[in-house]
Amino acid sequence: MAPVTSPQPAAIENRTMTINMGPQHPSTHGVLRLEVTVDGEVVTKVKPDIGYLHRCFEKYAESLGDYAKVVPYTDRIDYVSALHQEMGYVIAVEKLLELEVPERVEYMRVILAELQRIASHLLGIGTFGLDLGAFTPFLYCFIERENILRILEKVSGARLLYNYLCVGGLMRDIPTDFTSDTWEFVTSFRPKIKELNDLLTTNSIFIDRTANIGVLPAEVALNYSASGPMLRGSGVSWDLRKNDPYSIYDRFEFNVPVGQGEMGTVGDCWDRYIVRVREMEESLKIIEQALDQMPGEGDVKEAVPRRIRSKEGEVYVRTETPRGELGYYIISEKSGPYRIKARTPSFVNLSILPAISKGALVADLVAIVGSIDIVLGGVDR
Amino acid sequence: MVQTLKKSWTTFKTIFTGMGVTMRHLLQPSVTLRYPEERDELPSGARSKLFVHIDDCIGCKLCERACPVNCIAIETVQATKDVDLGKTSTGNPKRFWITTFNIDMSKCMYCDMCVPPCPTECISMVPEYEYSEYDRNNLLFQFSELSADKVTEVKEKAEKEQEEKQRKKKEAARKKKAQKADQTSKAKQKNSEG
Amino acid sequence: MTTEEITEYLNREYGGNLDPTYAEAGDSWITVSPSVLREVAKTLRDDKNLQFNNLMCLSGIHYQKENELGVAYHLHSTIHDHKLVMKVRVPEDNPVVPSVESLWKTANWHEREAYDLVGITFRGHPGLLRILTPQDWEGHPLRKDYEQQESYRNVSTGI
Amino acid sequence: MGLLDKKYHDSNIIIVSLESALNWARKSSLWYEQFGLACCAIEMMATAASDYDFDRFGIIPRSSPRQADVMIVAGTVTMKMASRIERLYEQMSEPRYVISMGSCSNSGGPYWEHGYHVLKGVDKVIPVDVYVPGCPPRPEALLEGFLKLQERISNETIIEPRETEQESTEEEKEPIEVE
Repeated sequence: MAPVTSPQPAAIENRTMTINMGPQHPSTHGVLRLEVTVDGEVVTKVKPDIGYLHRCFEKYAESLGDYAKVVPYTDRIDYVSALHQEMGYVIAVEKLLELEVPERVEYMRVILAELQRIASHLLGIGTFGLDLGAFTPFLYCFIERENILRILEKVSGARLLYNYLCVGGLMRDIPTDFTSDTWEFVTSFRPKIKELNDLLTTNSIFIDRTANIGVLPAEVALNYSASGPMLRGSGVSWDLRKNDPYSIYDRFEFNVPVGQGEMGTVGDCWDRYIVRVREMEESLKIIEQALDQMPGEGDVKEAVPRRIRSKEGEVYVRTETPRGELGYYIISEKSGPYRIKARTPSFVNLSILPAISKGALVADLVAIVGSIDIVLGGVDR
Repeated sequence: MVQTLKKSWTTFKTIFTGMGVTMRHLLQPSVTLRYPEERDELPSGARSKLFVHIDDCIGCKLCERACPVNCIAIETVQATKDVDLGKTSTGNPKRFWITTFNIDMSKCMYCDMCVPPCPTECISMVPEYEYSEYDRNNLLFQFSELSADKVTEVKEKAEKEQEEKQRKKKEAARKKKAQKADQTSKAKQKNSEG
Repeated sequence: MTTEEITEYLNREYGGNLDPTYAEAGDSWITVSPSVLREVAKTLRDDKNLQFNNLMCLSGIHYQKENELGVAYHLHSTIHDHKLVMKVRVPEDNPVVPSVESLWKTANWHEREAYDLVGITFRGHPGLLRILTPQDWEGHPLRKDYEQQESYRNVSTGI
Repeated sequence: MGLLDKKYHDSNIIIVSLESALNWARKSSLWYEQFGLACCAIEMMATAASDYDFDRFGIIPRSSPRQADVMIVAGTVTMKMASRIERLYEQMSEPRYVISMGSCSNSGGPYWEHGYHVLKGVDKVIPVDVYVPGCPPRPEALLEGFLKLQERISNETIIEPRETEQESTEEEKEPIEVE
C-alpha cells in the first residue's frame, strides 16, 4: 500500500475522539450509556451515564406506607436475582421488628437463594460469552437456567419476579416434590459445569480476550468498596456468608473462591469470570447440605404477623447477592417506613469502571463491562 | 517459533474440545418447545391472569386494599332491605351490589397479594397467558355484571333507604330530646314542689 | 468494637464530645457536626485501632419535621470487623456537607445520588452533577414535599 | 406503494395476490431490534434462547434499528429514555411495528402511581401495534404477541395506509394548527 500523505500528520495523531456507547447497545447489558474518549483504539477516559432505568424504588417504598407491600418492588431492583433482593429486605424488616423465623423457612430461603445464585451466574456468564462472540455457551447456559426457573415457578408461581418471601415466612406452602426436583437438578447440573469449562474457561480465544485485561488491584477495589465476585476476583477473600453470616449460613461448609491470576494478573476479567464459575459449585454444595438438614414438617406461615406493627428505629442489613453486597437501610417510624435506601452492588461496582478501563482497547471495554456483570435495574433502582 | 506453534496448537485443541461439547449436544434430543402446537402445562398456582367469580364477591374490598399497585377498582352499593342477594358458595351472606369491579391488567404486576385476603376465594390467578391485545383499553377487565340501568336503580333505591333511615334517626332523636326535656321539666317541677 | 467503645475511644484519644443515640429498635449512631466531619472521617479511616476502610453506604435523608437534611454514613472495617453509623445534619436552606470523596472513592457516586435525590451539596466534590435523573430535572424527588413536574421535554409525566 | 394506491381505488386480482405475497414475506421475517430495557428483556432473551427459540418464526435479533422491522419495547420506559426510544423508532424503516411487552411499557405498570421518572405507557411517544400483558410476560405470551402481529400484518392492504401512519401524519399536523 502506498503511504497516505496527509497535510498535517501531527495534528491527526494527537486528536482524541469522544464516542457514545449506548443506551441502545447490544453489549451494555441494558440501558447503560458510556461516554468514551478514545485516542485511536486506546480508551483514555470513560464516563458512565446512568439513570435510564431509574424507577423510583425509594420513593415507592416511602409512599406505600406498608412493609409488606414493598416486597414485590424489591424484586424489580435486580431482576436477575430477585429472590436475593427479597431476602435482604425481609431479613432487614425482621431484624427491625425482632421477629423469629421458623427453621424450615430459613432452610427454604437458603436453598432458593442458592438456586437463584446459580441462575444469575449462568445468565452473567452466558451474556459475558455473548459479548465476546461466543454464542453457544449462552444457549447452553439458558437451558440450565430454564431448569432452575421451572423449579422456582413450581414453588412461587412466577418465572422471574417471585414475590415469594414475606416478612416472617413464605407466601405459599412448599410443594411436595420440591426436594426431589432440586436433587434431580443438582445431580444433573454438576457435569454441565465441566462442559462450560470446556467451552469457555479453557478456550484459548476466550483467555486471550480476558486475561490481563481490566486489572483491578485489591487496594483500589477496597477503596471503592467493591464486593462480590468483583472483589473476590482481586484476591480478597470476602464473602458475607462467611465473614458476617446472616440467616443460617454459618451452618454450612463451603469455600470462598478467589482470583489467583492463573491466566494472567490477579484481578483481571478472567479471574472475575472464574470466581463465578467456582461459586456455582459452592452453591451446589450448600444446596446439598441444606436439603439434607431441612426439617420435613412445619408451617411456613407460622411467624407471619397479621399486621406489621412498625417500631421507631433504623437498621442497615447487608446480604450477599450474586453481584455482591446488597444493603438495605431502613429508617422506620411508628406509622411505617420513613426512608428505605437500597445500596446495590451493581451501582458501586459500576463506579469502578472509569478506574479500570483506562488504557484498554475499545474492544476490551466490552469485556470489562461484561465481567463486572451489572444489572441496570440494580444500578438505577 | 516454538512458542507460536505451541500457542496455535492449544488454540486448535481448545476449539476442538468446545466443538466436541457441541457435537455431543447435537445428538441429544431437542429441548425446544414448539409453542403454538405444543404447550407446557403450567404448575398449579401459576400467576398469569386475574379472574373474579363475581357471584361469590361480597364487596369487602380487601383485595383492593391489599393491592400495592391500585389496579383494582371496586364500587359497592348497600342492598336495600326488600332484596335478598343470597349467599356465596362459601356460605357468606351478600349485602352489597357490586356496581363496578374493574381490574386493569395493563397495570397489574402479578404479585398475587390480592388473592390470600379474599374471604370467599372469589379472586384468583388463572393459568391463562394468551391475551395480548391491539388496543390497551381491552386490557381493562370489567367483572361486574350489572347493567347501567340496574346500577342507577339500585343506587336510587339505596339512597332512598338511606334518606328514610336518616329521617327516622332524626325523628327518633327529636323524640328522645322531647322526652328528655319532658322528664327534666317534670323533675324540675318535682323539685320546686318538694 | 461496639459503637459505645468507639465513641469512648474517640472522646478519650481526640478529646471530642460525641454521644451515641439509641432508638427503640435497631442500630445506634453517632451524630457529628458538619464542621468537623472531615476530620472525624479521616481519623476513623486512619487510626490504627479503628481503620474503617470500607464505606458501605452513604444515604441522604430529608427530616421534614425538623426542616433538616441529613447524611448517614455506614462504615465498616474489614481489618477489625466492626461497624459504625455516623450521621450529619444540616438545615434545609443551606445544605452543605463536606465531601468524603477523597477518603473513600466509593462516596463519589453515592454523594452525587444524595445531591440528585435529596438536594444536599457536597463541598469539595470533584463533579457534583445529577446522576439518576436528567440534568435538567426540576426538584429533588426524595424530599417529602416534592411535587412532580407535569411534563419533561414536552412528554407528560402523568397518566 | 404510492404508485399503486393512486391508480386503483378498489382492490383487484393483481393487487390482492401482490398483497398476500408481500404480507407473507413481511410476516415471515420479522427481524426485531435487540433492545432490552428492564426485567422483560431477560424474558425476551429467554424467548430467543433454545427453550422457546424465536428463530422458528424467522424472528432474528438485529442490533441496528436500520435493519429491524419490529421494536420490542421490553421494560420500563423512563423519562430519560423516552426521547431515545422516539429517535430509535424514527431510524427504523417503513413498514415498522412496535410490540409493547409487559405492564411497564403498556401503561407504566407498577410504577404508574408514584413513579415520577417513569413514562406511563410507551404509546405516548410511539404508536404501538400489540400490547402483551404480563409482568414480565411468559415467553409463550411474547410468542403469542408475535402471532397476533403476524395476523395483523396478513390483513394489511397496500391501498390504505396503516393506522399508525395516519396517526403520525395527524400528529405532525397538530402543532401547525396551534400556530
